[in-house]
This record gives sequence, C-alpha cells and structure tokens, in this order.
Amino acid sequence: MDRKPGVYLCEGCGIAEAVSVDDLEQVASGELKVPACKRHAAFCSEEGVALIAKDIESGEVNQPIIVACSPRVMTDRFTFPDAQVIRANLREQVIWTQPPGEEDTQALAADNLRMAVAQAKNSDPPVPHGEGGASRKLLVVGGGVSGLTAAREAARMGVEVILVEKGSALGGWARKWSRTIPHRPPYRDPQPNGIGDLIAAVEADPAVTVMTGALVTRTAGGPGDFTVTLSQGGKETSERVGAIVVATGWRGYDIARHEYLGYGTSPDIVTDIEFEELLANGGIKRKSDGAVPSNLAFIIPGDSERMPYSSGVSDRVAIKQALQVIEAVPDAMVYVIYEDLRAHGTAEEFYRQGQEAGIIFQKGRVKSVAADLTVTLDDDLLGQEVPLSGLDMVVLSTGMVPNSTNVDLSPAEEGADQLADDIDPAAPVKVARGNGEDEAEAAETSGNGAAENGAAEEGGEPALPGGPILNLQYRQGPHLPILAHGFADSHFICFPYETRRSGIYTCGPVRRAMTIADSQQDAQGAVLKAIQAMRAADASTALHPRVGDLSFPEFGLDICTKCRRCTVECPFGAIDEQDDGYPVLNATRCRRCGTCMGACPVRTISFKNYSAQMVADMIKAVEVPDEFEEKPRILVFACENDAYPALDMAGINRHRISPYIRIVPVRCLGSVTMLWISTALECGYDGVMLMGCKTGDDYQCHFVKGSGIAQERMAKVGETLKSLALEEERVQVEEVSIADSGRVAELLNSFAGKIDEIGLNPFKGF
Amino acid sequence: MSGADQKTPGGKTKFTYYPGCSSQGSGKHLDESLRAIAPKIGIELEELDDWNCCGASVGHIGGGVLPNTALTGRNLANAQKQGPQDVVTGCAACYLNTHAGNEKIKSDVKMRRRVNEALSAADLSYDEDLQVRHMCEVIVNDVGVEKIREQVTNPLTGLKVAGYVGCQTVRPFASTDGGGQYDTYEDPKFLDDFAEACGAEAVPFDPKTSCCGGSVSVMSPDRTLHLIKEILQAAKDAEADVISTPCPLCQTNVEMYQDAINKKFGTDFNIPVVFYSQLMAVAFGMDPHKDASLQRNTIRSKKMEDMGKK
Amino acid sequence: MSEGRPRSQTIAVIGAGIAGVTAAVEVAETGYDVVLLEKGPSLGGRVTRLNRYFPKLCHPTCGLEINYRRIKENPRLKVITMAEVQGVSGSRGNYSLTVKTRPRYVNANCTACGACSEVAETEVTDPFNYGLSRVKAAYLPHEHAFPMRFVVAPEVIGTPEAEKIKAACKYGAVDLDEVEETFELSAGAVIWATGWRPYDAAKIEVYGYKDCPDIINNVELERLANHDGPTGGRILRPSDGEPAKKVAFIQCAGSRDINHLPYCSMICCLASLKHAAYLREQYADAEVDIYYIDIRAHDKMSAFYDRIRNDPQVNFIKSKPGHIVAGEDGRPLVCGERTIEREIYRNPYDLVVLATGMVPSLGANFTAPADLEKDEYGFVLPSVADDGGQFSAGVASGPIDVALSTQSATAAALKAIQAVRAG
Amino acid sequence: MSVALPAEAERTYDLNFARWVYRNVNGGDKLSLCMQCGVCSGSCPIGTQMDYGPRKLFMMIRAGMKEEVLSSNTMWNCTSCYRCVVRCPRGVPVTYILQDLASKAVEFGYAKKEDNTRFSKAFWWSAKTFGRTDERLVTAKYYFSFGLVEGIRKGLGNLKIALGMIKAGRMHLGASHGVKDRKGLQAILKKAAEIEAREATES
Repeated sequence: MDRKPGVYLCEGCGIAEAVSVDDLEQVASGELKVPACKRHAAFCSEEGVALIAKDIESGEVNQPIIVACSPRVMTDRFTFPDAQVIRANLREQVIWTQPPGEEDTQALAADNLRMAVAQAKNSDPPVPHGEGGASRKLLVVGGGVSGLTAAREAARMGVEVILVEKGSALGGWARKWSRTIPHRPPYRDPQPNGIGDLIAAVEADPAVTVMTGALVTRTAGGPGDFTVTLSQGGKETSERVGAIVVATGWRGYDIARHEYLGYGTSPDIVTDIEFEELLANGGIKRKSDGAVPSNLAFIIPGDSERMPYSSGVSDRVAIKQALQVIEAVPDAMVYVIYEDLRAHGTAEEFYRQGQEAGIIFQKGRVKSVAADLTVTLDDDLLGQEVPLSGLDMVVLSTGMVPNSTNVDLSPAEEGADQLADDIDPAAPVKVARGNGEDEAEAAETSGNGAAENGAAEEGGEPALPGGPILNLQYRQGPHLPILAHGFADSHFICFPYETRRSGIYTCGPVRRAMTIADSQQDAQGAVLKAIQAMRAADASTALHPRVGDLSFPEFGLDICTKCRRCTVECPFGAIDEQDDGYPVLNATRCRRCGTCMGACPVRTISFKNYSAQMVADMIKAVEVPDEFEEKPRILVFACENDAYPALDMAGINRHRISPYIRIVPVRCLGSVTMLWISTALECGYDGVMLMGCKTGDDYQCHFVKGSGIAQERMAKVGETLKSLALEEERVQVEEVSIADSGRVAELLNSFAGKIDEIGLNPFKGF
Repeated sequence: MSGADQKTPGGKTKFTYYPGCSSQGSGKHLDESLRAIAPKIGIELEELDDWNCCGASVGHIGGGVLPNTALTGRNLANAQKQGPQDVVTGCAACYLNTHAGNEKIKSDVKMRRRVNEALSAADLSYDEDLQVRHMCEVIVNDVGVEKIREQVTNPLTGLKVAGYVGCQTVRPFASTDGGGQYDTYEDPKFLDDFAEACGAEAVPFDPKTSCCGGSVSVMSPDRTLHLIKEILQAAKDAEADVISTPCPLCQTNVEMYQDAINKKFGTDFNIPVVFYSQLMAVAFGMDPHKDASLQRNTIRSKKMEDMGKK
Repeated sequence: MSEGRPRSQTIAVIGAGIAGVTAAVEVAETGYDVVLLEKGPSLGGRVTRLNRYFPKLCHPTCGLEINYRRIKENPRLKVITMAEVQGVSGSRGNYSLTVKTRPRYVNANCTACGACSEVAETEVTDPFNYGLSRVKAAYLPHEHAFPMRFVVAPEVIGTPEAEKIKAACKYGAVDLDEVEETFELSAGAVIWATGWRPYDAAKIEVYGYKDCPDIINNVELERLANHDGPTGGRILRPSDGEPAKKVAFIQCAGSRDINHLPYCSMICCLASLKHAAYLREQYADAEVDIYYIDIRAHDKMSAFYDRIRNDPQVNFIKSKPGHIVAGEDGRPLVCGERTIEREIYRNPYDLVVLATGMVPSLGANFTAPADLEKDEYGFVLPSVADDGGQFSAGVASGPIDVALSTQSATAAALKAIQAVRAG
Repeated sequence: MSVALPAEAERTYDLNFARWVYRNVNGGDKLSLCMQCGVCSGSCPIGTQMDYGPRKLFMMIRAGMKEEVLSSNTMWNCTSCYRCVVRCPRGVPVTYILQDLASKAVEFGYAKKEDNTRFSKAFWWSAKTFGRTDERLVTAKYYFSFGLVEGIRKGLGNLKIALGMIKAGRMHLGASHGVKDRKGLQAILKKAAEIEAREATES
C-alpha cells in the first residue's frame, strides 16, 4: 500500500500562541515535502475530525499525522478506519513544558513533527498473522474444585472442554471432605462443600470430556492452536485445544521438618489435613486407641515455619475444625494457639462463633510438643511459659504447597537442565550474551539483588521437585514460570491472571493459597481469560497488555546469525528454535513488546509499524545543532505505559523541562536496540536516557523483564562508550513510574545539567 | 451527635418520679431544683410511692445479683401501681441500676420469674412494660431544649459553665435504643446545650465524661484524687465560673474534695459545682434558694447567687 | 415487567473503580457490549487516590493506564460519568436501570486546555484530596483523570464567575445550562461494582479524629504521601506542616468492633504496613508504632509483613488503644495498655493515623433487587444462583483487597456474559 | 449464694473455672468473646492501680487461675465508669463482670480486707435495714469497720467535709429515713437470697 502522509497542524489549546504554526507548516511542506498539510483551530472538534476524515475518504491521505495533543487523549476521535494515525505530541510535551515563543520551543515542536513524519515513512498498517480457525476447545488440567468449576463455567459459555485429572476420581481434596469455611451470611457455621453436586454436574455435561487417570505428556503450539498429548492408561491421544486452564491444586507441607512440633512422635499428633479426613469420615477418634478425644489443641505455627502463603486459609480451617469438635463433643476443651489470628474479612464472624462456642484462643509461640502431647508455649497474654498438659490430641496446621510441578514424575529429561532456572522466582530476567555461547553459561540474572533474596537459592536445591505439568515444548523450558514459594501466580495486582505463558491460565491453590469458595471464583476468572485468548488467537490480535494489537514481529532470516538472543530473552517464551537453529515465532504467544527486536544484533526483527529502522530514522530526523550553537540534544526512550504518561502529566502540571530533550515512546524498554544508542551518538546527541519500569523482585514492567533486560544491555554500553572516549554518564537508565510526573522533570533537568558539565558530544558534526 | 437540636420533642408530660436516696442527703439540691423546674418545662413528677434504694453497684457486691434486682423489682412493682407512665430519675446511679434491672427483668424470662417470686413475699408483682428513664434524656427527647430557652427570663449571660457529664448519666445507655439514643458516650452535647439554652456560655471542656472515681472516691479518695484534680484543672483552664453536672455523686465528689486536692497537689481550686437544674431554676427567674437550692452547695457560686437576686 | 421487550445483550457495570473498570474491560474484550456507569467525573475510584499498592508498592495508575487504553480502543465499551443508578427493575436479560446524571457543566468539546481554570477565582474543597486541599472552581479532577475533561464546581453556577469561565473556553465546552437528568438504560445483566467509602473516623469519638488535626485516617495519609496530593507527597503534620517522624497507626479503627464495623476490613493491616514503608522511605529517622489486635497479613502478604517487621524502627504494639487525646503541647497522645507487657502507656506522636476500614457504598439501607443477596453489612454477595442476572464485584461484594477485587471482577464478567447468553 | 467454685485446677487452662464464670457470673456468658485487645484496661481511669486489669484477668480466668483471679485487686479498683463496657469491641459487659466477680470474691472469702468490701457491706446493711441508703450511717459504719481507733481517725479526716455537708443541709443528724413497708422489703430480700441459695444447690 502506498503511504500517503498528511500533516494536520492543530492550533488549539494554545499551540498557535506558543509556537509559530507557519514555521511548522514550512517544515512539513517545504523541508519534509509532505504533500498534504492542513491547519485547524481544533482538530478534535467535529469540524476538525471531518476535515481529516474527508481527506482519508477521498484517498488523498492514509497516514494522517496529527500534530496536536498527546496520543493518550482524543484517541477515540482520532481513530479512522482504513488509516494509520500518527500523533505528534505538541501540547503536553512541548507547549505545556516550555516557555512560549522561544526559539528552543519552536525547535522542539519542529523536531516532534519531523520525528512523526519519519515514523510515518517507516510505518505500515499491520496485517493479521493468521487467518482465523483457532480452536475453541479448552483443556482444564486438574479435577478438583477449581478444575471442575472451570470446566463447568466454560461449558456454560458454549466452550467444549477436556478435563484431565491425574487421579482415578474427580473431586480432589474436597471429595474426601465434607464441610468448608462459611462464605455466605451469616458467616457462622461450616457449610457443605457441595463437591458431590459439582462432580455430578460436570460428569453430566455433554460439553465436558472427563479423563481421569490421565496426564498431559506434551504441549506444543500456542493459543488457539495448542497440540496436547494426553496419556491415559498407557494410551496416548493428541488433541488440539485453544487455551489451557491449569488447576492442579496443592498438597500438604511436610510439617515433620520442624521437629519441635512433634509430628511423628505420637499417633495423636496429626496434621489439619489428616484431621479433616477424620471429620469427614464419621468421627473424631484418636489414632492410638480409637477413643474420642476431649482435650484438643490446634496449633497454627508461625509463617516462618511453614508455607507463608497458607495464612489465607489455615487459620480459618483451625477455627472450623475446632468448631466441629465442639459440635461433636460438647464438653471438649479445645484450644487454638496462634500468633496473629488471620480471620480476615467477614471471617471475623466465624472467629466470634468459635469463641462463643467455647474455643480458647491463645496467642503465643509453641516451643515444643512432647510425645505425651504436652504443648509448651510462650503465652503472650499471660506473659509466661505455659505447659498445656492433659491433651489427648494435637492438630498441626500445615501449609498448602502448590502443585506447580507433578511430584510423581522425575524431572523431565527434555529441558531438565532448565528446571531450576525456569521456575526460580529470583531469576525473572534471563539474558543471552551472544553468538554461539553455551546457554547455561549465557543465562544470568539481572543485577538487582533478586538472586540474593530468592527462596530457591537457599540450600542450593531446586525450588520444586518433580516433572512439568504441561511439559511445554517451548524453547524456554517445559514449566510454567512461578513466583515465590512455587506458586504459579501472577505478579500483577491489577491483572491477576497474567502468566508468562500466553493462553495458559492458572487458578485455585496452585496460584495462591485459597479456600474452596475463592477457588471457584478464581476458576471463573481464569475461564474468561482463556476464552479471550482463544478469541484473540482467532483474530490474530495480541493479549494483555497490548490487547487488540495486530502487529507482530517478523524475522528476516536471510541475515539471521542464529545467535538465539531473541529466543532466550522473549519474556513470554514465544519464540522457539527450529532444528536448524533459526528462530520461529509462535505469533499467538507473542505479546508484541519488541524485546526480540531490541535483542537482535543484526536488526532483522521488525514490526510493520515499529522497527529498528523506524526509530533510527526518527532519531536522525531531529535537527542536532552544531557544536558552535552550544545547545545539546538529549534523547529519551520512554516506556509508553508508564514513563510516557508521566512525561505527559509533567506537562499537565506545567513543570518546566529542558528544551533540549527529544522523547521517543517505546513499547517496552526491552525493545531498545543498541543501534538506536549508537545512531544517537553518531548523530551528535549529547546524552541518552532510557526510562523504564522498576525491576527486581517487585518488578513493575508489564512485559515482565523488558526493563531489566534494557538495564543489563546498557550496563555494557559503558565499556563501548569508554572505548570511544565518550563519558559513560552520557547513557543513563532510570526506573521511572507513572506516578513520577514531578520527578521526570527533575531527572531530565539534572541530566541536562550533567551533560552541560561533561560538555558536548565530541562527535557532533562528524 | 447531639439529639438536642435534631429531634422533635416526644411530648410526654407525666412521669413517676424516683428521687433516690441521695435526694435525702448529698443530692438534696438536685431533687429540690428538679421539682422546682418541672412545672416550668411542662412535666409533672409524681413521686414513686414508698420507693426504696436501687441497690446501686456496690449493693450488688454486698447483696448479690438477685436481691439487688429485687430492690429494683419492688420499685417497679410500686410504679406499676401508679400507672403506665415512664419512671424518671435524676440520679445517674439510680437510673443505671434501675434501668438495667428493668431491662433485665423484661428481657430475661427467668429473671422475671425469680424477681416476681421474691416480690410475692410482699404481695407485689411486676409484669408491665415500664420504661425507666433519665431526667436529662426526658428533657432532650420529650421536653426539647427549645422549651428551656422559652422559659428563660433571667438569662445567665456571662456565666461560664464547664459541662461535666460524668460517666453513668451517659454510659452505658445514652446511645442505646432503650436509653433513648439521646447523646454519645464520650462527647455528649446535651449538658452544654442546657447551659447555652439558659443563656450561659458553655466553655470547651475535654474531660466532660471523665471519671470522678465514683464510689471509690467515697471509700478511698487517695486512689482517685488525681482524677478529680484533672477535672478541676480543665475547668479552671477554661476559666469556668461553675462546673455543671447532672450526677449527684459527681457533684459531691468534685465539690467536697477540693480542699484535700489543694492540700495534696498544692493547688488552689475553689470552683462551685452545680446541677444543670440549678442553672435552669436561676435562669427561669426562680428563687435562688427555695427553688435553685444554691445554699446547699458547700462551695457557693457568688455569681449565680447574684444573678438569682435580680 | 416488560415481558414484550427484546432481550438485551448489553451488560451494565455500576461503578468505575478498579473492579468496575476491570469487569467492563473484560466483558468488552470478550466481545460483548458494556456500559460503564460512574458517579464521579472520572474513572478509577478509590485506587486512583492511593499512592501505591501493597505489597509491591507499585502505583495504581500504572494498571489503570493500561485499562484506560483498552477502554479508549474498544468500541464495545461505553463510559458514562456523573451517572448514578437510582434503581434497577426487571429480570435476567431484561433489566431497566434508572440512571440519574448530575451536571458537569463541561461537555465533550472539552480539550482539557485549562483556560477555564485560569480565569476561575473561587476555590472549592478538592474532593479528590478528601478535602485536605482546595482547587479552582473549574478544575481537572486530577492529573491522571480519565476522561481527561474538566469540571465546573456547582458552587459557582449562577455567578458572574461562571459566565467568565464559560467565556474563557474557546471550544464551547462549558455548558452552564446542564441540568440533572434521568434516563432508562436497558441491560441483560448488571454488575454492581459500587465499591466502598472509608468508615467515618469521627464516629469513633474516643480517637479524637475531629478534635486534633494531627489525627487523620488512612486514606488521607495516602493523599499526603502521593506526589499529586496536598503536600506534594511529603508526609507532614496537618497542624504545622512539620515532617511527621514519629507516627502511630491505630489498627481496627472501627473494624472488628460491634459498635462500628463488626467485620474485619482485611486491607487495613497491609495498608498500615505500606504506610510504614512510605514513612521509612521518606525519613531516615522516622519511628513508627503500629497498634494492633492481630496483624492480618493474608497469604503472600506475610512476606511483606516480615519485611516491615524486620525494620527496627517499626514497632508492633499489641494493643487496641483506649483513647487518643491532645496532650499539653497539642500533640496527640495515644493511651492504652500494652497487652503483652501489661503496661499502661500514654505515648505522644507527631501524627496518628487511624486505620479505618471499608464500608460498602451501597450501605445497609440499600434495598437489594430480588435476584441479589445482601448481607447485614451491606455487601452484595457474588451470585451463586444459576438464573440470576445481577452480580457483584470488588468491595461491593465483601471486604477484599485490589488483587481479589480484580479477580472477582473477572469472575463477575464471566457470570454476566453467561447471563446475557442465556437471555 | 452462688454455685460452689470448682475444685483447684490441676493444670493450666483447665476450663472448669472459666466455665463456672461463664455460667455463674453476671455478664460471664459474654466473657468468651474477649479477644484480648486491651481496650478495657487501656480505658480504665485507675487502671494503673490494678494488679492485672480486666483484660488480663479475663485471660487468667480462661487459664483457670481461680485463686489469683478471686484475690485480685482489679475489681476493687473499678470505679464503674462503664468506659470499658461502651468501648469493648466485642460487647463484653466488663464492669458488670468485675462487679459480680467482686461479689463472688466476697462470698467465697477472698476479699475480706478490701475497703470496698467494707463499704458495700455497710451500704447493703443500710439498704436492707431501712430500705434506703443513709449516707451518714453508711459512712460511719464503713469507717468503724476498720476498728474504733482507725474509724475515728478516718472520720476525723473528713470532719470538715461532714461539717460542710451538715451546714448545707445535705447530711442530717436525726433518725434515718426509710421505707414505710420495711417488713415487706425485708421479706423480698430474704426470699431473693433463698432463691439464689436454692438454685445454687440445685445446679
């Protein structure tokens, strides 16, 4: 398609008062020779929009370059079918941060126009990578409450489901149990867990194919087109599914690891899991002599002694079980020993119910549980050490260990070496160094201290034992990435279902320790996300966070050196390697962040509307004054989700920013290629700043590790700069959040000051 | 939230009046001034016939729960004979004990049965649904503060009043349905409203619901003088001419220990402590002695007496 | 009701806080039409006013930015601000919502250029900052406001100043003739995401919120800590503007208390831990005391609790204070009993923060429609019935944190879609 | 008269004493709801003079510490200000429980020497004898409960106050006021005590 750019210079919101629109028009028509150039007092007005629309309809323009406000506003108005809209930000990032009428302000405005035109010249409308035909079938792994709920809810949406359960029967833990923590008013009494009805509903649902005693032995492909190999009774079948919900649940934490709790020294010291089974199976009886106990202590050890995530559930379980004891044995003396009783939310009512029923709650730390069942505790509220004797049963709260792996399997042979790395939460950032290096050596973690803090590092053992659940046939290994304590959770508070494996969603206790009611709600959410993934795959559009984006990276294999950087660095494992070593994109897995583009040393990865060449041309489009003018130019790459809005908001707040700054929004800092840095320095820019999101344990990058990768890459720029006799400080990476509207101005101004101190780029003019 | 200026008066006018034991001793001036102002604010107080001690809280310790409640039962049984009108008392402790006892008898079937069994020894019984109320609550909810304002002929202009509510007048019933929801436990406004309605100035006074030590002050003042001192200090800091209170025990404690406090802490308090009803009597232009009983205050308020002479 | 009316496939989402925004976006991205109704002038609800989220200490506007972009780009999603739902009638597939819109006095022509604000003189209480600051009578609700459109405060309507404001707008965006309007909206399913308000700390008389400027609540502290708040992000004493370095947090200020909120609000412990982190980040010599009954750091939050607990300048005092009074120097004095040490204390602070809980906005007086179940606190329960068409999300459904709110919103979106599919 | 106390506990947290309190102490049925927040002890006007304070006393009840609880001075320092009652987040009627614990301590012989014991006995004597409280006689009886010499000393200490009250007409010197139907009143009280005794032995 022919590119037909047209420049639309808006005079509104004070632009015409602050800069000379005549001069801008001269730049557009004269200097840049854009055939169409129009002005209007407010392009966002009905009249203004109609003006642009008319040009598009007449076929005169298909790339309207709107030189007005930030691309973050008026988006709906400046959306035209059959046209590719380019925005140049003259309001928020020029006239709101610069004094009106100054030469430098005019220069900044002109440069923003030049960059937009350069962007247009390198940009084509994206075309879909696929042609539809995505599978609408859902694979649910795990037949407990979460998996059953997921299957049922998906079926209600008209989606066909294959439900795979490892064990011989559906129902998971809940099938062995009877009552659960109340989640409906009056929040007072344990309520039936409803598992029987749920199993029956799923089994009766014609849309659900249940496979028990079955495993997923292999998963290949991507959203809309996963090929899964299912093994049942030694027989393997292959299925094509569009998305996967992983609901593999949990297992008990091994409380015997803490000897002082006495587990194993007496048959009457049991875990809460064992006790739950006693409750469900018709009676509370001591294992030792079958007698009904009448003095029981429930011990909730501190989180440091078990799975820290478990407090979401186990404190309430202790209350529930204690209540059930009193219900069965009204005269029983029942104690719950806790440090902080986490009966949060409406469970406070449940706590009160427990107290009213006569449960004695003791705040303190247990020091020992003897084989004769004497519990010794530091009783905080009595202020003394108390031996609790005469007990005839002790129940220990364990913890919920997520089944992020299948412990029945030995680590998969294929990709076994990647196990520890892949599921190590402390290693969110993996960077390959270069051509042909051994992967194991090439992999390293970011320098943000994450590695030192990682739980998996302690004792040097892999975080989790066992084989992979899905056995992903991905370049980046067979496992789902996990977070702290092995939970396959999302790292994002706002987006609880985002995993690093597109189209695969976790729910229930494999994601976070949760109750039955929470698991059911969680399964509903996961199903919706899975359905969206299948729809997106069908439409060739991206998933979170660039929902709806049709662009995708294309690989120019002719000059590819098979360095494998792209396949290693992709935060989502979207790129595999062919047998011949060339990268191959699984487009439906791709989130369109451009990290691969930033990684590629030969710049052969590009999007239709976002490429190394495009940004390089934008960089070159800026008029860099010669050294005699003594006006530096500083290039800023700003993450479009956080730093760029922060820069806009600096404008909204009318903060003054150095006029020498030129800002290029990037999809993610991970997409910043070294080429852009070198181009900038060659063009005579005096400094470059990269503004990306926070990295480390609490990373805020929505592409997980793009920002960290950029830091890693730039750490090496210093040496290059030095070799060119340039100061290292000329290139800086800053972690900037969206809330830094005040700080960005300070950062940029002080960077401009520093450049001033260092002096201008000696290569200027070469 | 103060109920005083937000509620429309309930309008009840006739009450069975329970003066309580202090009316015959330390709290005589409360009783006298209340009886004096009652007709002015449109309420009729018919004294409870042959009333007995409410038992108060210490009585419970000496006698036990049931005998104590039976004392209340006897009063209520006699009140029942006088008619269905609400029982009202001006004494905080009488109110608290009688109100609580009444609620317990009414809500607890077993307690009602036991109390009536005891009452039967004197051929009495209590089976009606009487309400036991505090005079202040009646003034807020049935009389209305506006009515007080209307009756003022001798506004107490320039008199600075520290409104000391004390504990039991508001706790633990003032914010309950049974207690008439007439004010808050910790920051009640009604007493200041009363003073302002009388034309006086209610000064800011933080310890309005601090404790004077109650009966512990009577028994072992050494343990509680510091509490009373804080009340006096706050009143002095606020440059109050008088402290006003609704509670006979508070009135006595805060008034009579001032010498002892001055001796112990080296202070020089000499602040009159009067009942709100005394303020009203003076403001209504009534006799400062016969009606307002100002002569019964051991620390006398010259300012009020002068106002009363007008 | 309106039996003959065609079934609606549109889903109405009431409330555009994090839960409502999430629910609406999730519905739209699954290919269904959705109308998002917001009472205020801009989206984001309570979370927009938070400085950061626990436990990551990331900024709420970051996730909102992504969501707003999704809204801007999705033609299936329609946003109506200044709109309050007065009532809902009908049944699944066939609801009618009575919606009342309040005037903003600024129409869609607004470019957010700010000319109106420049001529405005009157300052009104800034609702975004919980009244801790004042703002010009023509204002942008805040820097991240979406839609990015100004508001003219009703206080100046009818004054010459309003005419001046109108005249300043070159785009005909100021419309002083706007009036309250009521209209009916058809929907096949409804998601209640009406959120919460902080418990009125003044109701806890003994904690002196009304009496002492240096006793504030936790949402106010969020504004003080926020870069676009009244102090530019510095945590200062409201009384004299001095840095607040010795700060007490009073947990369960209202929550877990039958006299106030019988339930535990779930988020306040974590919020105070987060606030301790703010203070420690701002002032190297800050000292923080957290008065608590139980620190309820649920699931993964326990690691966050450990992190704050390991800070020697953050003390945890197991005690529910009896009262807080102004000391002789005017500083707040927290009085009570340290339960573990069995000591009576009277501790002075620069600033006392009441960790107030969450009250459902719908409130106890809200009459739930027939197919919605409400508990005695006013929370609308997530629906379990198969034939319902109304659902709840976020804090409207119970006292939960942001992660659980977004989880519940995603689930509610699914249930609402199922309802309109079933008709 | 109350139900007999349970036997000495053999171990800490034997719940028999706690259960006795729950069942036999006025307000005790709400005691199990105490969550040990400390608002009661922290609100107490003279809490510093209490050995344990209500919160800890309640924990000790759960721990079965009968002797320590009944010998405590906590209930004797209660001024009945009811702050704890209105502030308790769990609705535990703290003041009432303390009052009845005091009563039980008297009944079971744990509190013979407390000032309050003497005072309440004097108070009850007046109520029982006259049907009304005679402040002068109660005070006198209270002072003399310490013995003749101590009584005169204490009484003289307050002589000035007494004289002031007499002068103001708020303390009379004549015969005690009383109810008309003393006989009936005494019969009621006797019957009430009988009922309590009967119930205590029945249970």
